Amino acid sequence: MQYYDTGYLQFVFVVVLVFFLIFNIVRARKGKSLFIRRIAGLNAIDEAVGRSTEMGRPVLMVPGLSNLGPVGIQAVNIFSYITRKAAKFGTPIKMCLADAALFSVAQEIIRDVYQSEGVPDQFDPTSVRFISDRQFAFAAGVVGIILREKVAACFLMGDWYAESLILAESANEIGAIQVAASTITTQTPFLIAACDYVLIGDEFYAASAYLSREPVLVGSLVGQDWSKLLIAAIIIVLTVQTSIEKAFIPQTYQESQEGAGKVWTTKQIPPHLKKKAELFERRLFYPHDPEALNPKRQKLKLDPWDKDDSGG
Amino acid sequence: MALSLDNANYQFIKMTAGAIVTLGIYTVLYKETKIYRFLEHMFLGLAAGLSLTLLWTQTLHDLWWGRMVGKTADKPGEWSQNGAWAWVLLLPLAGMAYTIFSRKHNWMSRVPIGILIGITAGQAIQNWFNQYGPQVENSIKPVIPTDWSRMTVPSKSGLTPEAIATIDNNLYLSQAINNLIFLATLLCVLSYFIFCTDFKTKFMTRMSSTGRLVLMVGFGAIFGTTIMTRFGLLIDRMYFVWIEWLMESLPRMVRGG
Amino acid sequence: MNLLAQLAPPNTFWTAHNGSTLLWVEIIVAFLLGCGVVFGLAYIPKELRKPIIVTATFLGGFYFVLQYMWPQAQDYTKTEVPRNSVESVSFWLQSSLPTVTNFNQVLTGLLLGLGIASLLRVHIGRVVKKHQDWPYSLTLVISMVVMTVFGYWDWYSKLGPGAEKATLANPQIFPNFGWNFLFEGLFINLDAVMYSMIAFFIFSAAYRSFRLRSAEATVLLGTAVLVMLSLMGGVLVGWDRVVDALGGSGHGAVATFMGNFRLGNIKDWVQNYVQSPSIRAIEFGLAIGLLAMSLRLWLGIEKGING
Amino acid sequence: MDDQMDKPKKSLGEKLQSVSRNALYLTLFGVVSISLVLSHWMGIQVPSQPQDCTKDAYKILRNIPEGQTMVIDTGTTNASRGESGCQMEATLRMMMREKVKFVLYTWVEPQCVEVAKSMIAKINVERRTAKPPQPEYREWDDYVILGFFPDGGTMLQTVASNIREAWGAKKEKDTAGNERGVFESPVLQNVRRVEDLKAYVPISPTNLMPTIVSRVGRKVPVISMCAGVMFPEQYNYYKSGQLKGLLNGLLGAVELESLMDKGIDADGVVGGKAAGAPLAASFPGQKNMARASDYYFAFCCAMALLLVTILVGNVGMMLERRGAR
Repeated sequence: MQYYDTGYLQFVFVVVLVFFLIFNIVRARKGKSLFIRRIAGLNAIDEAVGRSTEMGRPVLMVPGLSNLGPVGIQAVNIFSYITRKAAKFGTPIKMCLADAALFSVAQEIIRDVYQSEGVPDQFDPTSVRFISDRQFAFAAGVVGIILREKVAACFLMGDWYAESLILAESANEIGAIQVAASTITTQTPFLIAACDYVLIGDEFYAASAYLSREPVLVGSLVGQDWSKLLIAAIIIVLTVQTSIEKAFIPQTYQESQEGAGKVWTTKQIPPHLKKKAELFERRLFYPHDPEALNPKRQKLKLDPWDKDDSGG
Repeated sequence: MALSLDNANYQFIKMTAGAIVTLGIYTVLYKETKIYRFLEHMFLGLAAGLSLTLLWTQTLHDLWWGRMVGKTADKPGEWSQNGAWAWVLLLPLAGMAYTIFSRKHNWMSRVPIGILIGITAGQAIQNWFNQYGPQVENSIKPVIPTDWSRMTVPSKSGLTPEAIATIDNNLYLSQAINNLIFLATLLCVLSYFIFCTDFKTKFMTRMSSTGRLVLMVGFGAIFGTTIMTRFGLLIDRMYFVWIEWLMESLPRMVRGG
Repeated sequence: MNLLAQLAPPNTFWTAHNGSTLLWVEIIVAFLLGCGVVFGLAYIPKELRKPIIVTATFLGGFYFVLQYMWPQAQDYTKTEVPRNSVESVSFWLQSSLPTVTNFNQVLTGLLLGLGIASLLRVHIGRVVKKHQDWPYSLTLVISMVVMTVFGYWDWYSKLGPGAEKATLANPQIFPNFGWNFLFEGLFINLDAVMYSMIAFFIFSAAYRSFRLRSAEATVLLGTAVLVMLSLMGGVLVGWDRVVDALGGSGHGAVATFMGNFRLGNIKDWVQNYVQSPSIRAIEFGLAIGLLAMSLRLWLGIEKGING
Repeated sequence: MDDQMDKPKKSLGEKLQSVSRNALYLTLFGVVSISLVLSHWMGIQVPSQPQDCTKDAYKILRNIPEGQTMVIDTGTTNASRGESGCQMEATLRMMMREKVKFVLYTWVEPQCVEVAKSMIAKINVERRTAKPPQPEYREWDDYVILGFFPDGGTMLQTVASNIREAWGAKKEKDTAGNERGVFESPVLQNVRRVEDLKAYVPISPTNLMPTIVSRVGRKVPVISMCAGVMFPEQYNYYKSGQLKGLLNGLLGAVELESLMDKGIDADGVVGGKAAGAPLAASFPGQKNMARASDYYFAFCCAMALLLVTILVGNVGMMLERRGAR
C-alpha cells in the first residue's frame, strides 16, 4: 500500500539505511576498530554493581512494560551484561518483567550468562520474575520488591510509561543508585529528575555496543550514525531547495486527474506563489497530493504522528 | 432476584472498598506497611486473574477457538463460518515455549519465541517509513520569506477568505526565523546523538552541547504539561474519598436511604 | 497458502463445517501430529538447533518484509481476481494479513501461562517454605483464583444472544455481583490509586531536582515553570493583562508585537519551535536504533537471543 | 530521604534543601484535601482565560442545531476521571441542554461505556432536581449507546465510507422495550452519511487522533478532548486544521465550563456584551461550573505549593552557597 502511496522514495530510503547498517557491520567484522564516544550513564554500571556488592544488597533490573520485541530484547541484552558483572562478584540480582514472552527470553539469557561465567548454581530461577502485565499492578509489585529487598542499584531500561516515576522515586527513597533509559521520550524528563544517570533516547540502543564492543553491534552503531547524517542531509538539502522554490519559483500549472484511467492532465494557470501541496518535497513524500484532486487517497494519507503511544 | 447492580447499598459498599484501598495504598508513601503489602499482593492476584480471564474471553475464544471450530449462523439463511482445524497446531507450537522450565530441552522454547520476534521485527521494518517518513517531511520548512513588506503575520480579523488564504500561503520574516530556529534545534539535537566520531572541530562540539541544552528545554516543557494530568488524577482521587464517599454517600447511608 | 487466506464455506481441505465429526477428527489428528513433530524436534542433533531457530525467526519477519517490498494494489477487495502472478501474490499477502496478525496475537496469548507459572512458582514456593511473607503470597494466590473463577463464571452467564442485557436487568448474586465487585470495586480502584500516586512522586522529584545547579538544570527548571504558570488561571490572566496594558489596545503593530509575549503564546512558541524539533530529533535516533535492532534480530546476528 | 542521624547540626540552607519526603507528601495530601473541601463548600472559582482552541470547540458545540446528531467517542475510565471525566460531564450537560442527540461508543475499553452511562444517569438526576426541572434524557429517543467496538480503526474506516453498514448490526431497546436496529431510533434515523453527523467528539486520555483524524477527519468536524499529556501532540492537529477544536485536559474542561457560564459575544470576547447575536451563547442561570471548577482551585493550590517548594529548595541552595563562601 505505502509503496503505491509514497512512490519509490520510502523503498529507496529504507534500503539505503539497511545498506548502511549491513555495510558497516561487515566492515567491523573485518576487524576495523571503531571509536564510540563516552556515555556517562554506562560507565556508572560498574560503580553501581560494585556498590551493591559492598552492601550485599541485590541489583534490580526492570525493562518497564516492554513486550517481546526489539526494545525489550535490547534491554535484556544490557541486563545480561550487568548480570555478568554481578555474577563475577556473586552479587544477587532481581529482574522484574511485565511480559510473559519476554520473561521466557530473559530467563534463558540470564541462565546462559551464569553458565558462561561458570557459576550455573548461582542462578536462582526465581530471581527473574514475571510480575503482572497490568501496568499499575506491575508498578505496585515492583515498588514492593524495591522497598522490601532494599535494592542497592536499580536499572530501569526499556519502554517506560507513567509508572516510571513511581519506581524511580521509590528506589531513590531507599538511596539506590539508578541508571535509567526510556524509549518513550515523554517519560525521560521524569527519569532525569529522579535518577542518577539517564541514557537519553538513542543512547539506549548504543549501550550494548558500547558495553560489549561486539563488532556486529559497533558496526551497526556506525551504520546508525551514517543514517542519522543521511536524514540530516536530506532535511538540509530539501530545506534549501524548498525555500528557493517557495520564494522564487511561482506555480504556473494545475494538475488534475481525469477520465476512467485517471490520467494526470496539467493546464496552464496564472502564476502564483506555490502552495504546500505544490512544493517539490511535498510531491516527493506524498506523490498523490494535492488531496483535493483524488479523495481516494485521503484515507491513506500518511500522518506525522501516526503511532498510538498514550503517554499517560 | 431483582437486586440491580446500581442498587444504592451495593454502590456504597463498592465506594467504601474504593476508599479503603485508596488510603491503604497511600500508606506506602510513609513506609512499606503491612497494609500496603497486603493490598499489593491482592492487586497482583487480581491482575493475574483478570489477565487469565481476558486471555480467553477477549483473545482466545474469538480469535482462536472460534476460528478453529467455526461458528453456527446467528440468523437463518446466513452463512455459518467453517472451522479451520489448522489452528490447533498453535497448541504444540506454544507448548514448545514451556520447555524453558526443563534444563535439557529449553532450547526449543526459542522456536516459537523466534517466530514472534521475527514477526515484531518484520512489522517494525514494515512500519518504519510510515511512522518516521512524515516526520522527516514535516521537518522541512522554508526559511526564505516571501513577503518582506512586514515582519510579523498580519492579523486576519475581518478579511476575505481569499486575503486570509494569501496570508497563510505567504511566509513572513518572523515565521522564517522561527523555521530557522526549528531547523537549528533539530540539527543540534541530532548531532548530539552521533556516537562514533569524536568531534575535533569547536563548531561541532558547540553544536552537540547546545543540542543537549535544547533537549532540556523540551524535557522541561513535557514535565510541565504532564503535571496537570498527574495532579488532576490525584485531586480526583481525593474528591472521591473526601467528598463523594465521606461527605455525600456516608451520611446518606447513616441516615438510611 | 489457503491456510493463511482463510476461506469461507463450502468445505476445503483446510476447513470443515463446524460441529461436524470430520472437523473434530481433523483437529485431533493435527494436534497429535503437531505434538509428534515437537517430540521429534527434541531429539535432533545439537548443530541443527540454531539453524532451526534462525529460520523460524527469519520466516516470521519475511512475511512482513515481503508485504512491504511487494507492490500492492491501492484498494483491494476480496472479490477481485488477480490479473497476473505479481497481483496474485500481492492479493494473497493482503488477504492473509488478518490471519497472520491473528496468529501472532493467539501465540502471544498462549504464552501468558509462562508468566503465571513464574508468579505461582515464587508465591506457592513461599507458602510451602513458610517464608516470612507467606500469608501475603497466599493472599495473592487466593485472589487470583477467585478473580479467575468469577471472571469466567460471569462471562459464561452472559453468553448467548440477549443474555447480556438479561443479566444486567436481573443479575445473579454470585457471578455478576462477585465479578462486578472484584473488578469495579477493587481492581479499578487499585489501578486508579496507583496512577494517582504519581502526583506525590512528581512533587518530591521536582523539589529535589529542580535546582539552579548547572545550565542544563536551569533551562529544565525555567521551561517547566513557564509551562506550569501557563496552566494556572489566575497567573495567566494577570500576566496577559499586564502584557496587553503594555501593548496598548487595538491591532496595531505594537499590540501584535506585544501579543507574542502573552504567556500562552510564549508557551506555544517553546513547544512548537524548541520542544517538538528536539523531541523529533530524539525520535529519529530511536527510530534508526529500532530499525537496526530489528534488522539484527531478523537476520539472526544478534548475540544475546539468536546465538 | 532525610539524613538527620549522621548530620546532627544543619544550617538553615541544608534544612531547606533536605525537607523529608514524608513532610512533602503530607503537605501535598493536606493542601489538596483541604482546598478541595473548601472549594466544594464555598464554591471558590478561579478565573480562567479560555484559549482559542477551547473557544473554537465551544463555538461548534454550542451552535449545533437542536435535534441534530453528534458522536461521543469515549475512552474515559474511572482512573482518568480527573481530566476526561470532567470534560465528559461538561459536554454531556451542554448537549442535553441544547437538546442535541448523540451516539456514544468506545473502542478503548468496554468499561468506558459503563462509566459514561453512570455519568448520564448522574446528570439526569441533576436535571430532574433542577429548578425549573428539565426533562430527563432518554436512551433511544435522545441518545443511543453502541457499546464497545474491538477494532476502532476498521470501524471508523467503514463509518467514513458507509455509516449504515458500520453501525447497522447494533441493536437497542426502544422505549417500548423491544430490540430494534439503532438506525430506526430518532437519533440516527436521519443519518445517512457520516457528513450528517454534526460533530465527532473523542473524549479520551489515550491518543486516538491518528486513527480518527486520518479516517473521518475531513468529513466531520472533530473536536478532541484530550489529557494534558497529549495536548502538545494534538495541538499540531489543531494548528493544521485537522482538529476543529481542542480541550487541554483539566484546564480545557475548566475553560469549557466557564464558557458555558459566560458565553462568547459577537466580537468573540468571552463574557462580552457586544450588540448582535453572540457567536456562542451562555447558559444563564444553570449549574455551569461543575466538577472541573471544583477541581481547578485545588489544582492551582497544588501547583502553587509545587512552585513554592521548588523555590524553597533553591533558596536553601543559595543560602548554603553563601555560607560556603
